[in-house]
Amino acid sequence: MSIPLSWYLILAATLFCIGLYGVLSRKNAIAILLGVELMLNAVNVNLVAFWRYLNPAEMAGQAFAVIVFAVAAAEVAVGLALIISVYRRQKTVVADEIDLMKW
Amino acid sequence: MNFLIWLLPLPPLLAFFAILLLTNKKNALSHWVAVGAAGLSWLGSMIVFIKALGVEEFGKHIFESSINWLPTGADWFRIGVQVDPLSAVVLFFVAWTVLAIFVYSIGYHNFGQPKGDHDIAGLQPHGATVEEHGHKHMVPSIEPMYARFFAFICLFAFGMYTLVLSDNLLTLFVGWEIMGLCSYLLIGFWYGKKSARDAAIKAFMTTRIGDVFMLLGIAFAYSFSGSLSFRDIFQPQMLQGLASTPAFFGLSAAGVIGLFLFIGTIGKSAQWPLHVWLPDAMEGPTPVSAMIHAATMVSAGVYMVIRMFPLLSIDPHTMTVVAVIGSFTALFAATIAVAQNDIKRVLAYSTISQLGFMIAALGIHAYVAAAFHLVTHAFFKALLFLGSGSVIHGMEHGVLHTGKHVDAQDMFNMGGLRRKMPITFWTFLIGGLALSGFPVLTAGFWSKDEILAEAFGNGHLVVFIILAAAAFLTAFYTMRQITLTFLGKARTNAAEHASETTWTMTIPLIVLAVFAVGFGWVGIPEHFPALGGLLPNWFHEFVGGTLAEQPEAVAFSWVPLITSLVVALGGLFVGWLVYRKVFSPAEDRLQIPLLKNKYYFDEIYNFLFVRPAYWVAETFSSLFMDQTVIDGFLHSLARFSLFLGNIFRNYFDKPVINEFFGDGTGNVVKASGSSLRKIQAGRVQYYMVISLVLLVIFAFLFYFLKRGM
Amino acid sequence: MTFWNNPINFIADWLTGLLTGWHLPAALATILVYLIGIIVLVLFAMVLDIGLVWVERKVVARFQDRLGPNRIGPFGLIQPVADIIKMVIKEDITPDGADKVIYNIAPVLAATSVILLWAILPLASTIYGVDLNVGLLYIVAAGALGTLAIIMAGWSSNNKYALLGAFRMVANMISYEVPMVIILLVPTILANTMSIRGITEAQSGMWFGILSPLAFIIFLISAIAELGRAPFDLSEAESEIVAGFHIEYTGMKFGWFYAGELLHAFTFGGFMAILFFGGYGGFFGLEKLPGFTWLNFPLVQMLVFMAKAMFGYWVIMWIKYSMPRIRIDHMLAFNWKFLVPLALVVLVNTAVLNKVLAGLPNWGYVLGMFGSNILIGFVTIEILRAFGRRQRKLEENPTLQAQTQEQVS
Amino acid sequence: MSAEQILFILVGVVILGSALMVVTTRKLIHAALWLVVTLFGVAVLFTLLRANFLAVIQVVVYIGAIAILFIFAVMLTRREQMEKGRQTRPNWWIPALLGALILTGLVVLILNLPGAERTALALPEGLDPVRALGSALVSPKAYVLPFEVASVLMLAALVGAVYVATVDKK
Repeated sequence: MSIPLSWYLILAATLFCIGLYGVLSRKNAIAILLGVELMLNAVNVNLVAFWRYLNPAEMAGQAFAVIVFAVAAAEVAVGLALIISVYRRQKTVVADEIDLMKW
Repeated sequence: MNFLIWLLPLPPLLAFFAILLLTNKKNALSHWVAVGAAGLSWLGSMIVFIKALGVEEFGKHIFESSINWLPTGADWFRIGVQVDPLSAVVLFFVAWTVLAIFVYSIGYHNFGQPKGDHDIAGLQPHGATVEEHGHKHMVPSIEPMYARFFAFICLFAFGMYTLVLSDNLLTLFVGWEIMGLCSYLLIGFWYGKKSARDAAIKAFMTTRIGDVFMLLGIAFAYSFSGSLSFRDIFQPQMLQGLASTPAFFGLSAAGVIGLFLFIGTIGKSAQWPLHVWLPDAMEGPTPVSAMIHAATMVSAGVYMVIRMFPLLSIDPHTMTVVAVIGSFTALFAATIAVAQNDIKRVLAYSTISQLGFMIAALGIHAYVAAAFHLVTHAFFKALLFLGSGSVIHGMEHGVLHTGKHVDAQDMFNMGGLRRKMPITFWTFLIGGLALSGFPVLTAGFWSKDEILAEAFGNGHLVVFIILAAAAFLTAFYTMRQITLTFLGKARTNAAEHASETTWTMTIPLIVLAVFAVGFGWVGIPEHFPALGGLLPNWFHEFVGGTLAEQPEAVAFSWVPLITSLVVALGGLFVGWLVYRKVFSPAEDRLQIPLLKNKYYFDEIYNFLFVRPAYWVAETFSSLFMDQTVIDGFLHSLARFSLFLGNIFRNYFDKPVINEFFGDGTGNVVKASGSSLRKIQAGRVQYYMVISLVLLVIFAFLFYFLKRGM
Repeated sequence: MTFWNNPINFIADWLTGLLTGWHLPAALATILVYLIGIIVLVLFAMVLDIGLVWVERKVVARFQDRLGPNRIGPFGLIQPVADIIKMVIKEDITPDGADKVIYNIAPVLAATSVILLWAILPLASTIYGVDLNVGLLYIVAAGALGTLAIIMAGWSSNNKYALLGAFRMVANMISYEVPMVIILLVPTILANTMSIRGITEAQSGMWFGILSPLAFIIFLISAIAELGRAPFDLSEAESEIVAGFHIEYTGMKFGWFYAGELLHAFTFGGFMAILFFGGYGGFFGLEKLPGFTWLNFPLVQMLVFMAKAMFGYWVIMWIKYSMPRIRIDHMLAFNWKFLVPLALVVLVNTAVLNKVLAGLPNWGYVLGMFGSNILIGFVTIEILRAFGRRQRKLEENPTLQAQTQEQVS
Repeated sequence: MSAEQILFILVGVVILGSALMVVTTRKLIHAALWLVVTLFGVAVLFTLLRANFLAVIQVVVYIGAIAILFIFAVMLTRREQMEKGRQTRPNWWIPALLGALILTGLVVLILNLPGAERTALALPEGLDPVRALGSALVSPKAYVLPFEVASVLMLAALVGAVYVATVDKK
């Protein structure tokens, strides 16, 4: 085990920022969700890395990673259902065109 | 073993919930659940009882187990179960009678019959029209709330088992109150009838008086002794301590507690002066709930007094009160019973009278005799009630058949039923003979004889004479009932067309009849001429073992024996002699208004308590207190508020709040909203970018601010 | 440690010794030996696969009252080789408009997802790839890769039938993954571990298939659905969508799908043997008696395991060739409305009884588990019967049907 | 550089490369498949961190369910086989700049973090991570409450997703 903790953290940070870029720049709502998944994965990498490097006897990091899994699955299910529902009504999945709540 | 005891009350409770929540649409399933639950409890009770028989000196080695239940500061309030000889025999008769009632109810509520033509929930079934062989005729119809009835009696059985198995006053009281609730529900089962509603409320209110005192007694007991467990209270030091602690009115703590608990029993077991609810309770589904009240629930009151005997017997004043109330009730109720025409009311008053016997027996320290009479009475009174239900049911069949309405419960409408309903007749006869104490054969003779013997042998002559008179009257009205109902010729068409009831009703009768005869043989006194010593006096040894000191059997004497022979046989003979030729109420010379109207107790209570309560409520509380004093105060308060409100409204609210704050805020929001609306573009990512930019700016700001500091 | 007791480690040690003897660094030697091991394992699986082609064709022929391959070689044993040669030399077509990269990766991924399973398949107590502490979940994970392969194949073919077939297949696999995961927890509870070897060892006294026959049946059904074999083969229903997701594949690319499916079926036969019938062991304690210690030898164990796995494979074939295909809505309804609830009941039952019966002697534990399963099965069948009776009544009686629908609406 | 570091760098390159493909590739299906590669890489990272259970769960949940869902959703929400036109918003450089800024900030923070250079601790003797995680998730002294809340969330999401995505039959 000779990998320093910072490597994991930097990898996670980079992954997070790539995901962020995806969320902010893609037009397609599904692609935005893809970006969100990347960000959540970055979080998970951090959680597990901290578990391993700081306190492997306490399962906090892994337990929270499991909960992040659950939240991610729920988020994707509801998000995609919403997108499909919107697509049926508006015939579009471009986030900018879904502006029902506009003034 | 102890685990099994814990489980005993459970099946009926589970059945109650199962029926109420799951199966109440399915009649057959409901009664199977109920009977199955009763059967399970019965089986468990029999196992416990037989195990108990096998234990040497069971009174010293009882089954008991308890758990921590309620934290009370540093200590725990423990609840638990126990089976000692007394509760074992009570458990025995409770299990049998409960099972019998459950099976009987199936037939009584006309299971298997068609739905009624006009039946509605809350009223008695009125019968259904059936076409058979081309012509229509009426048959009894099934009870509309069939499943509900079984649910209620299941809860009732749960209450009874809980009460019997409790090892402390609190859970005993819980079972007691559950039964109170159930009796309310069952008396008012046909809530469509006004009389049933009133009877239910009356029963509930009357027993409530007793229950409040009982709760007071329990609270006293707890505050004086720090425990409610029977075992703790009956410790010799504890009893001595209670007896020597003065309370008030010159009574000792033991006396006060005992008296209060005894008032609870007066309510529950319908003793004078709280006896008025029991006859009215006959409004319930005829024999079954009546039987529950009369044979089972009222026994609970006596059971409680017997259970608390060690505490009661410490104080002589309490014992005197107990003896007086008991013997007075015994005679008093017997005289009323003589003049009643309703078949069930006779039995109701007879129950009150017999309970008086038990209470009186207890009052003269005849512990075993009271318990013995409790058990035998439960069997033969259950038998009588179920028999009367069977009679009524047969009569109703006749009424439906003839189509002419007559009161199916009035004995003067019956007569000659012995040929129509032979099983019912023979079992009813056995029950009746047991009730009047027919010598040697029946259980009632042995138990009643023991009470009389104890009264005479211990020198309570007054009690002895009163009870002997009551016993005479008992035999008399029993024979009157049998003669009017079964003997002679039919007095109405309905009686002529009565028919025997179904097997679900007759089988319980037969089973109970066996006990009504046989159960007396376990308690034959040892020195009884000829028969004594053939069988050991098992009951005395067994139940007597409950007490710390085994009570001595009373010495044999001819006087009470002859007395009881004379009163029983004499009463029966006189009853037959008088009523074999009476055909209508007018010919009955005992229809004295005083007796007929139950000594005007209902009217007296109405005048003394009910009317004043109404008067106070209407005149004092409503008119004076509410409408004059309180309303007046409120009105003036309101006027003052109105005045203040006007001032605030005109000089503060309108100018300051409305114009300045209200409209001003609105205008500002409107203005800023119309200028900010352009930001809300409806584009998610746009919002995100804005918030992120702000986040980055603030993050850098804070970071550098922190470094700078 | 002799060769007979631990053949794999014996050879591995020997090879490592040889390589380090050639002055290779120890780490590199270890990696090389591992690599060789992996290649040998994969080769073993693939050669077995060739044999399975023959078995499958012979068995289906017998089911259909035919002889099956019998020309090439004794009993037609060389037939699979001929098949392979035919496939390799056929034209390799990539359709127009196909997404080429994905199109080519898909068959490889499909075969890989199966071969990955072999990594954790213990052939004998000392012959296995790895002993993962999450072995059971690994099975599901490898299955997930298979799903991915199918949807990739279906999408990249640029063909409606292929896409439809892929959709059906994926719906099928994802749905039946749920009861499978639930029911995999039953052996986990019984063995108190998720490791495949641990589960095998835990069955040395008593098979889990006897402790929980219902779990086995549910596993069998969901495994068949996971394989996409009949009666769950609507993803390649010839009469509707020609051949499903592999409609456009030709030559050896199709061969990968085909080989993958056969090996998958056999592998699941193996997992059935491991999870419910003791795997390479499970002799009910017989191997501890004197005179029977030869049962512990790895090669014997391997034979036993192969025989059990082959039997499981045969059961899957048996079902495949004697059942009609199920309509997709029925299939999904069967899963969600019947299999998942039943699996949950069985799981809860096992978990509760496992604690409740823990104090009992061994026979009581077995009887309780088995009895409760039989009871649940009986109740299930009764419920199904009542339901079926009501359905039939409704169908026979149109007016009643109309009434019920009115009530519903 | 040890073998493990080399492995980490390889995996990291794969993860970041495929992640970049996820956010830049034009075909959405390809983006979803690149996401699978990223997720697989993260699973490998988990194994490197000795979190076997999470690695397998990552494959089961993310690849087996979430990625498949994405592919389904992509297929269900379009009318042509291939996407036309640009897939990024016109002002794509603003998010890129923001991302770069945040990344820089984070990297600076991480490098200044005390103990950032520490290496992994040895796993405690006799610790079975799967068993420990299992009991941590259901132990009232640990995480049973968040775990249950997460399961309720899942249920709500399940029902909600079905409700939202169902076609009205009327």
